[in-house]
Amino acid sequence: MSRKLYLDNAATTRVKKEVIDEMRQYFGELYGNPSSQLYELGRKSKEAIEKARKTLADFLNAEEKEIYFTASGTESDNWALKGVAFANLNKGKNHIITTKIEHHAILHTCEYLEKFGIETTYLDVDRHGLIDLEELKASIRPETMLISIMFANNEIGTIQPIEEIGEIAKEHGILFHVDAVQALGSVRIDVNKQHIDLMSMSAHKIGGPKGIGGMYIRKGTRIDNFVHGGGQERGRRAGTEGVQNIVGFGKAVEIAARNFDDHVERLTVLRNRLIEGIKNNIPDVVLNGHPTQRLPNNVNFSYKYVEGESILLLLDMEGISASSGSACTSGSLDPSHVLLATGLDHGTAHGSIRFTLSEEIREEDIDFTVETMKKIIAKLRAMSPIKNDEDLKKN
Amino acid sequence: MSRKLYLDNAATTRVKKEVIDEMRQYFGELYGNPSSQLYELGRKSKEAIEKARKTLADFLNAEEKEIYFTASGTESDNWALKGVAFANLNKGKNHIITTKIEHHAILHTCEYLEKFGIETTYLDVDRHGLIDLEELKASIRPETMLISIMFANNEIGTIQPIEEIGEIAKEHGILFHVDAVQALGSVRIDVNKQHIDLMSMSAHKIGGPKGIGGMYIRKGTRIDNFVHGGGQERGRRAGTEGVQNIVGFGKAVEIAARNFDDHVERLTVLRNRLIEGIKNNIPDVVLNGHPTQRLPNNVNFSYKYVEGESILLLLDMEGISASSGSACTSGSLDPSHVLLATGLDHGTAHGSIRFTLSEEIREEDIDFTVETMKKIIAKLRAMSPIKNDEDLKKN
Amino acid sequence: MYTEIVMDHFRNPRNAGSMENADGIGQVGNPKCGDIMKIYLKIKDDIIEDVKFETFGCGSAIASSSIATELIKGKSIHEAVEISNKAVVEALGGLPPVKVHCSVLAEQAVKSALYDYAQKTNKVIKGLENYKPEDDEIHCQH
Amino acid sequence: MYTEIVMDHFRNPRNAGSMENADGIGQVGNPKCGDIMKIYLKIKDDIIEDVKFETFGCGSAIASSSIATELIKGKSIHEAVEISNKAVVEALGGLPPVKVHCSVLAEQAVKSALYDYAQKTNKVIKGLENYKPEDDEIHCQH
Ligand SMILES: Cc1ncc(COP(=O)(O)O)c(C=O)c1O
Ligand SMILES: Cc1ncc(COP(=O)(O)O)c(C=O)c1O
Repeated sequence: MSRKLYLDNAATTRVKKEVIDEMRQYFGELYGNPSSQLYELGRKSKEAIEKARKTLADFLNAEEKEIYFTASGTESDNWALKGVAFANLNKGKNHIITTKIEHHAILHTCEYLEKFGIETTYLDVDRHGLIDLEELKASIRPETMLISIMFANNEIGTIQPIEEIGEIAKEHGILFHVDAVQALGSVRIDVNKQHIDLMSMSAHKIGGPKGIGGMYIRKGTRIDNFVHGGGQERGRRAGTEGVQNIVGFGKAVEIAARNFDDHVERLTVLRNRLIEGIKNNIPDVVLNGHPTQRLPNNVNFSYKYVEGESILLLLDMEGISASSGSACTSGSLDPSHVLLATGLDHGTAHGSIRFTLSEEIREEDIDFTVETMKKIIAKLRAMSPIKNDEDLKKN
Repeated sequence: MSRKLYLDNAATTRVKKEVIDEMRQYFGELYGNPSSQLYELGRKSKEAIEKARKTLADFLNAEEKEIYFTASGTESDNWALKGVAFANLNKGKNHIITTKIEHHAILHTCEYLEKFGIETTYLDVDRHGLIDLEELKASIRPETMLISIMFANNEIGTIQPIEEIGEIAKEHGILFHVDAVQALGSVRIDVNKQHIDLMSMSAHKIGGPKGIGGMYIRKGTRIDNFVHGGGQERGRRAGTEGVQNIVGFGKAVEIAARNFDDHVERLTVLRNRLIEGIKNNIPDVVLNGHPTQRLPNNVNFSYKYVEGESILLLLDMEGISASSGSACTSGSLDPSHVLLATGLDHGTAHGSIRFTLSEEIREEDIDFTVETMKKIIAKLRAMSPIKNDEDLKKN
Repeated sequence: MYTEIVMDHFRNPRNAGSMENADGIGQVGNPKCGDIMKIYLKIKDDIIEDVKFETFGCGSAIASSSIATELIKGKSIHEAVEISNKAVVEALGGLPPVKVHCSVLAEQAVKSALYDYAQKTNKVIKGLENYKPEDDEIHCQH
Repeated sequence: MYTEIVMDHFRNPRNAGSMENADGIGQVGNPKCGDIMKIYLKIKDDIIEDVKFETFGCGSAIASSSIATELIKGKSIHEAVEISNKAVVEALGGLPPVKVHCSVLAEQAVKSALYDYAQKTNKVIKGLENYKPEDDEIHCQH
């Protein structure tokens, strides 16, 4: 247990050194309020924000004035759904289409919106986590105002056919929101090519600081503000800006843009090595998510006859950090709603572990992980009363 | 222009060195997601958040579970108003009482809530910015669900009789929200003694980082969530926590608690010196706000016959940063709604400058500021076409 | 999150495994809930001479099973039936609130094994007269 | 926020002050809006020999007044009346969008002073035939 292996990069990532360096002065000398345009200290802060905004806009093929900063991917998701829903209040448009495998930031917001008369259709996904475009088309109603579908899933890594979905939304004149929190930096995003009207992002998933999110809003989109108050973000999102965090977000995106191809290639190789390693060394495992249309850093398996938390605890003892289900719900007793939506039975879903890699990981780390998992699963299975799929399916 | 004098501490403050030091490791080594409780890195982040929460709770005489972290004072204000309003939707309670001098985070939120059938009464204030308790009582209706009144005003520094207001709210069974963004650290706050049910705070006003806010919610208060999603903040405020920012907020409050009496005393002396200096050296000035019931660091004067932005620009050239009206609306052409509410005519309101002091300020800085203002006002008045109060009142 | 005792029992579970020719076997929980406990008892002269467990479940489920087997080993069946989930929690030095159900499961697994023994041997164990294994199924708290 | 030229004219305004026995005086704006400009003209043989301004207003209002006086000084009244707010903005190297109204005010202050001169001297200045000082009051953009 010499080296610590952090394999939970979908939960959050280490803040990159370059990012911290860039942020530093905005804690120290350059602490001005960006709303204070009449003295230099304020103007410097404002310039820093605008620089970050441009970095994001360029990366997404968007315009600067279409980029807004929020406090988290969660806030962006809330803004997209509530902002569009409330802008359409009492206008005969009260229907949202989303999927069963969205993040809770989407699902719980949709549930909440029921009290305002908003109805939501939750699309099914197949075994690999993909939605069915025909089902999407069939679920569109005259009242549909918004389609909200995640670019890539945080648990199983499945990447949806966003461009095709965007075309369907566009044809029907329906706004299209994409939760790209996990996709940013790992999948090519072009808001125009992909017909995206609204998009959520989060800095801490790509080596940026925690507590800062991003939102793309296509110009001309009818959407209410979510946080009301001062004139920040061109009057669209109030609250004194976390300047240092925005600077960090900008830097993280700059790095992501610079390293994009390399990053994807390197991680895909590691990911495939881990998938093969587990498949070949541990019996009775099920790969969750799509075999190829998946995030380059996501490996999610179910290990039959054992339970996930025990695996995680044993991994932790070996210095490996991973996750069962999504970070936000660990500590919950429910099996992941995503895994259940792909058709896993509860018992199998309970025994699922997600490894999400980063550029810090080397090939020998992958092999160590496989070896460790092999031992852990064997140990736990030896004391499991479940021995086969029949046992697993009881109840 | 050797030394820079930052006298805009109501807009934002320099992040204290101790605060930066405390935050550092949560960027670097301790980057875990606090929701990841099954490995140490995650638990460390969680512990750090809970430590900060306890610091805030102790300082306010609240319980830890009554403290929540948000992204800004603005978000807290939004949460309080929208959360209570939406929790009462279609329940016959649709009335809010607030004042004409609240921050835009309150005023614009109330305006927005009109579309949901919420009505707001905006209380007047007197020349010194104080509300009238009788007017408050008279404006209470059977439908009133919330009284939202700021502890201290950000522009003119006036401190309201919060305890008395709290008593009135309590007697009538109405929730009481206090925007304490400017009061925190400068006025004694005891949520129980002052009968406060909900309270907004912001770290960057007291030497903490930008982009992190606080919210007190008395246990048992019926309020909807504002940001929906994961289970953070005991399921009340979703979104991955800005751990480093929360840690910084906690530290800033710890320092504020430790230095409270000293801080208030030191700043009050400086404040009074600046007020006297301006009064005695510059003719035709009007002190805005209350002569004694005011924040220990706030000095706001109107300088007749001249306009505020020109003053600020000339101050900036002398190395002094100050503000005309509130930071959030500088850049706007409107005279401050707060100054107009105290009965100033538009022309005089246009010529108002707010100095807000910090502990970095020394007596000679105060004297330098007075001297500088004397020269600036004389220069601008020499080229002003307005020579007397009659000119000022035209139109 | 877990106490040192919980972690110790999780890391080095006592009496883990199955048992041939057990005198009583009890199983509670189900995979849907994410917890199954199976207890095997070897009983002689009403004394629990040996005990084994198999558990599918989280860390605290395994630790609860492990400590429960220690609590009853060498005890008479009359003493064993008195072991409550509280005793399990205490012996573990505490459990997080969301994990207390694991201790309940452990208590029930023991009772279920004792019941099985009582059924097979036609004995009456005080405290188990009205015990019905089905009642025992705690519902998933989902 | 402001160009160097704006800041220079704000810092060191040209032709600031009032004038005795002016041949034309124009004042536009009002304190409510936060901008008042007053222009004094000394005119001989239709040439603007001297000009002064007094301004209550923001930095760009002062700079606009200052540069406007420079633009018209030494020019004939017929040339001066052609000076548009665009010319003022250009001469200043640009103004932020929210401040463009200051340049409009400067144009109008000049026109108003020329109008005053025309009225007093019974002259007709091309471009001012239909000028009415009241029309000139731009409404506060609040
Ligand atoms: C009284 C008051 N309320 C709310 C706010 C908003 O807080 P924040 O800057 O954290 O958004 C401010 C600060 O601008 C304020 O002074
Ligand atoms: C797909 C997805 N959406 C939204 C979020 C929420 O973003 P944040 O952690 O910034 O609140 C996450 C991360 O937890 C995510 O993975």
